[in-house]
Amino acid sequence: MTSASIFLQIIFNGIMLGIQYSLIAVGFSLFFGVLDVINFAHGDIFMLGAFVSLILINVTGMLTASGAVYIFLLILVIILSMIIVGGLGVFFERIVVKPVSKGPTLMSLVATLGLGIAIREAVRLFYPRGSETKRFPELLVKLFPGKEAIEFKGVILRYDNLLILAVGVIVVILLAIYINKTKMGLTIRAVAQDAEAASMMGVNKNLIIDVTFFIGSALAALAGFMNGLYYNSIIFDMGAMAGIVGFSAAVIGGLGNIYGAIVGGFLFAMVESLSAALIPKGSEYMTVIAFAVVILFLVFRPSGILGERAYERV
Amino acid sequence: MKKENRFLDYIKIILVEVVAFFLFLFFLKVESIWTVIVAILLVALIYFLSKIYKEKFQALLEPFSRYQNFAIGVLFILLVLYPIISPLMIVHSTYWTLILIQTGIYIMIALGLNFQLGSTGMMNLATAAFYGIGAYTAGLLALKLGWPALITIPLAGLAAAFAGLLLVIPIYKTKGHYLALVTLAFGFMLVLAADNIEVIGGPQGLKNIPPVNIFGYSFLNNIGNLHFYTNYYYLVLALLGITILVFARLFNSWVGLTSAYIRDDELAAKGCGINTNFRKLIVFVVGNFFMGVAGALYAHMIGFISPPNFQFAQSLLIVAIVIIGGMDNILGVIVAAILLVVFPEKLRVITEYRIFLYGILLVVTLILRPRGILPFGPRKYDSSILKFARKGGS
Amino acid sequence: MRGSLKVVSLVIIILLVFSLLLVSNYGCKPKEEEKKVVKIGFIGPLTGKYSKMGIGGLNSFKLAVMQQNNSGKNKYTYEVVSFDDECVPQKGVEVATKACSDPEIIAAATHYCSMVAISCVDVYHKFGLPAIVWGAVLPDITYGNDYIEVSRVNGTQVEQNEFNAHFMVDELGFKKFCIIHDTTDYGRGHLKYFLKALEKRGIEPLSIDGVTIGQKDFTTILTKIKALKPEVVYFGGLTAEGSLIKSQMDKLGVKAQFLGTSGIKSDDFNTSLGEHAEGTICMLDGAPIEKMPGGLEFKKAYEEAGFDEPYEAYGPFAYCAANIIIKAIEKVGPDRAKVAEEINKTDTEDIIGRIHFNEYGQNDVPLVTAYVSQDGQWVPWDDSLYAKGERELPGFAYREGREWVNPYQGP
Amino acid sequence: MAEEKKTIFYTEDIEMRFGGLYALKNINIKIYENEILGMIGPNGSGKTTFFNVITGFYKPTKGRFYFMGEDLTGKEPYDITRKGISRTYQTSRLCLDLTILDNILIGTYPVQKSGYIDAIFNRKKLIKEIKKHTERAVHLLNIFNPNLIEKLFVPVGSLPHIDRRRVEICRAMIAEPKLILLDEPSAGMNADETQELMDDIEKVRKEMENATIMIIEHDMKVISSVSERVIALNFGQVIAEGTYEEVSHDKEVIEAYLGKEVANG
Repeated sequence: MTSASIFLQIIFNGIMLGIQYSLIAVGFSLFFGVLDVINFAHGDIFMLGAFVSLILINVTGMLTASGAVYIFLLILVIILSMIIVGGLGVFFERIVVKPVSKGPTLMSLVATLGLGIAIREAVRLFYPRGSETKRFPELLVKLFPGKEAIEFKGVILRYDNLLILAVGVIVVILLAIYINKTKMGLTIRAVAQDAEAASMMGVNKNLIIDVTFFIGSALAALAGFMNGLYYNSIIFDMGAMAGIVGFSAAVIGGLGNIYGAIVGGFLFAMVESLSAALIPKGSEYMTVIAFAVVILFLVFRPSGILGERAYERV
Repeated sequence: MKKENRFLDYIKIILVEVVAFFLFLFFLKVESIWTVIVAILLVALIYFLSKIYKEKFQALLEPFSRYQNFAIGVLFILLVLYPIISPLMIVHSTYWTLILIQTGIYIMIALGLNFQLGSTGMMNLATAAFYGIGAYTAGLLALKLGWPALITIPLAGLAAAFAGLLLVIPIYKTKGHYLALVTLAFGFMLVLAADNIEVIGGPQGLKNIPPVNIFGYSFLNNIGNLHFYTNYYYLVLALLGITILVFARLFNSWVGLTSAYIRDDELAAKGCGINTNFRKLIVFVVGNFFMGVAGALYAHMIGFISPPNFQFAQSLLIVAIVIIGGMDNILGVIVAAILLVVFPEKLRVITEYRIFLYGILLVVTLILRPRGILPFGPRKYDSSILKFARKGGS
Repeated sequence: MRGSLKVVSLVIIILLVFSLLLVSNYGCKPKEEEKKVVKIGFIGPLTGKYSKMGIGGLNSFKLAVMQQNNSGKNKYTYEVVSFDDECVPQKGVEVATKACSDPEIIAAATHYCSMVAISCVDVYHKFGLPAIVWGAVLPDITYGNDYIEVSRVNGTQVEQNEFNAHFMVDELGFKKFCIIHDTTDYGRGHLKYFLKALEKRGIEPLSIDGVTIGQKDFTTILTKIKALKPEVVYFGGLTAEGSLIKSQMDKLGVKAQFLGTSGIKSDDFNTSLGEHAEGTICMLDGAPIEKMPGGLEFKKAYEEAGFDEPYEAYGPFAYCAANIIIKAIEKVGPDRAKVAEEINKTDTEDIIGRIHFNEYGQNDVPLVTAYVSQDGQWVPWDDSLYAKGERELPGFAYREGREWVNPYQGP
Repeated sequence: MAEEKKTIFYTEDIEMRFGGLYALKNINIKIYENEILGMIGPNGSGKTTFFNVITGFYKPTKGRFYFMGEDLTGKEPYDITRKGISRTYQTSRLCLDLTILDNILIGTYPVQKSGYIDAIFNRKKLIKEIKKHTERAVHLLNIFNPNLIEKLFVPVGSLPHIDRRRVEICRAMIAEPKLILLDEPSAGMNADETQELMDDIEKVRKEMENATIMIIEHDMKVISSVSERVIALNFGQVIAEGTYEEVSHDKEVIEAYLGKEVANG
């Protein structure tokens, strides 16, 4: 295994992480756009995504199925979990996020942190044996009977990972299309750009907010599902760090900017895995280094990569 | 108000405070989840009564605003008496003394943050880190150089303050959520650094930090039959008193006004001739100083510190204290600190659900009172200004 | 004037409520018969990530106390007071202080997490409360001080890693190690002592990597390790990270034997990994309780007692700690100082084998057992199909460059 | 006649570009000592942008401007304010949660003497200073609306629009600047309020004889009543300058306001 192939492998791993980070970061960016809140509970929504899909897997009993039925159930589980968690996202937005978002910005920050803690603990307490690490079945392996991965020059590209990646990319593209082409998407952007102007144009802000939270949470749920497939183990507090990382990614990209969030997600992941690989003792420091990069970004590009540095209206 | 009411007012003040004090002691005494529930009901009851009998309630509170110093004095006396009274009533008195000391330390940190976040609107998610810098500085100076606490404590403050200067560029270039993230990242980095630098003990942290020792009097001595934590109780009480005085004075001065303007409308502040960035930097440094002092106190008292003591979760607790208490309101911060530090100790009875309820509590408080329990009131500067203004000038 | 009167009356009402509460509070205290009640404490992580270990320990501790109380031949009735240290040092100090500040608590079994234990030893010393550590393995807890109050039933990382290296190198003949450790005190401790043990045998590890608690992705490290082609990947850390590392090893095709410490010997490791756990080796101090006199009874009793959670790796140690404490109190009566001395003299047999406290209060009977994961169970090496040769360790197959067929048959 | 007057402020080809489009294009104007200069122009003609440039909020893409002979181009807003230029804003920028007193006192920042140390250790000095400025604030409020004096400790948020404007004007006046810039004070006010406001501006004049006042308006009535000299702006360029009479009859100005047809017919 040459150093080159190690490098490639690491890049690939970085991409695998990046797609998950991005999907979380998009949520942060969307919410900030429409409601000017940093929803710190978002990381735990991501965790809910993983657990809900695990429940669905057991309920549908898809593990025993096979063939077309299996694939159908798989897709069903993904979509259902996205819908359910998306709904939950809207629910939390209605009862917590929106109400507090009217207060000072930082209030909402703490309120959502509290919400996150509540969700996390609820799972730990009320999910059977909630404090344990949960096994997440390797659903995709079944789709590729026989060989599990393609390997060239020692680089392992597992089919299931490739599939995860593919799904992620497709979803991101769909999102981009939705935001740019559909009426609702455009309104969301309008609100994100300038809430007052949009509301003057007679936009039903509440509807927009609901839709946004639904999309954001659904994406987080998907990320959670991917995370489960990728690591085959999920735990109630997996959302805490994911939330912080997603937030960082969103900020790097420029809050309120969806593409920025995606770029930020990949960037963060790349920095992490590269520093872990290239720097001695890097694995201990990788998060630190990633955060250092974040700081540098904020200092030299304060409004993020793609954040438009608008003139403040005096 | 007429003069002859004065004594009635004094009596009112004393009565209310003494009753509250003993209620609090009962609250600490009773090892049962019911205390929490009763306490909550009680607060709710008082709240509604204050709504129903508005003017009567006002009549009750009015003296407090008029004879503020007297009220504070009485409260201070009660707090001084606490360590002597509590052992007579409470089994775990030492434990509760420790908890109160820690509450005091948290209040000190929270006031530092309140100056940054509440007064000036600068989010700082690295409070625990600066608190840690203070603790480590004190610990190292005491262990490696054998310096006494009288020196290490202020030095710890300065160390934390100047560590804040590392963030000078971010502070100049970023604001709002971006600054929040910078500080958050900074906090993470410091904790991991501490974890990996063997010179300062790495994950083992620092052990056997000598206790505070003033002019040969070791704080490990028991005062009569009172436990040695009593020493620290009084030390923290004193320093906390100073801290509160300092911040109260800053609030009622140009500093407080300038900060408030930067918080509410930075552009307008610039338009009024304020060099906002420089002001913010100073505020940041001053706030961190008190966090550092608090850290030093903790280090000397417990005698053992390690990176886990200073993690993000701690910073969150501090932020929660400031925001739930009500921005830019010292009293609010104190109330919130008691709410978020002492209450959870009570909730230990239901260990499993404690953290869950903590989360719910945060959310509910902020939904019911989005501006915190006690939002800041008008800036009075000084009674003389108040009188002058009441006279309508000239 | 009237206003104040109203308020006064209100206040009085409130006071009544509280005093009532107090009365009720004392009223509900169980009325004891002539036998004197002695309180003994248990401290461990009852909430949070490691709550399973803590609760497992607490249950075992309670079980011992129950048995002693029911045995009927004791002078005192024992009452367990449990405290939650959340595996957070600061909380640990608080609850330790709480336990100490209750004069009725004579002794306690304390702490699963090394970081918490090390930060609390001073407290026990200051207050003179005899504390027997039942789970934390950091050597300094006992060896780092000469406090008479602090002692420990379970072994330390020193013995554990010495045996670990001995078992892997001298008995199974592995030579090429890659080491991963978490960056906490616990992980670094394991690193330190395992390195020492390897050094003794003239072995230099191929690589050493630190990982942080809560880290999820280890593919990068493992990719590097894979290139080094080790025979064994040693992980000094706890289940949460350990299980992730193992599953990612398999995914990346790192063909090496996975070796853990006591940190991963939890049922959690097996349940969360399923067939991927198969063939993993870990260590635990003490003898396998099935082998010990009374061990099986303990197991049976534990099941009968109807606890929902398993007793986990360190349950038996908590059980022993309770027995030691109670024995001491029975002998010298409920007096902290005397009890502390008595505990220090301990030299007895219990379900984990012989227990003898040296001058540091450390159980110096170097009894460590190797376990291997077999069909989702941790099986003592000697009883395992692997030792019998009916199954082959992945490490052996890989060493000879063969593919390894997972013999997992499910629990 | 204007020639005899002393110029305290002038600009050299100020240009302000946002991306592609010009908000201001080679503006060359003079402000003479203690005159009341009016600046008119339809919405989006660049009036406010001009203020933002000369108060340092925007950095001009080209050109320079001088105050009392000193080049202030590229200076930060707070520096410029300290030089003695203070302003009000089109959408009033007061801190609504803060009291009236606070919102006026902040205007004294450039002349405040006591800092942290005095605030903590030397209260006497501080209080004396605060008292001095408070007296001044009360004096100013007295001029505009005496009823506000009882409300010194009331949050500004509870005040009607015109009173907020007044507080803002007080804030701009209290530091006794040499040049006061009023950015569309009549914005969002009804007829009578506008009337009151014109009187207020007269009061400002009386209160500070030796101060220079520049006022932006698109409401001609206000301009006509208060200003001695008028500059008309359109599409970021000066299209007319002179007395109100001259400017208001200028063809381009009428076009700009009422559109070509009217101007021709």
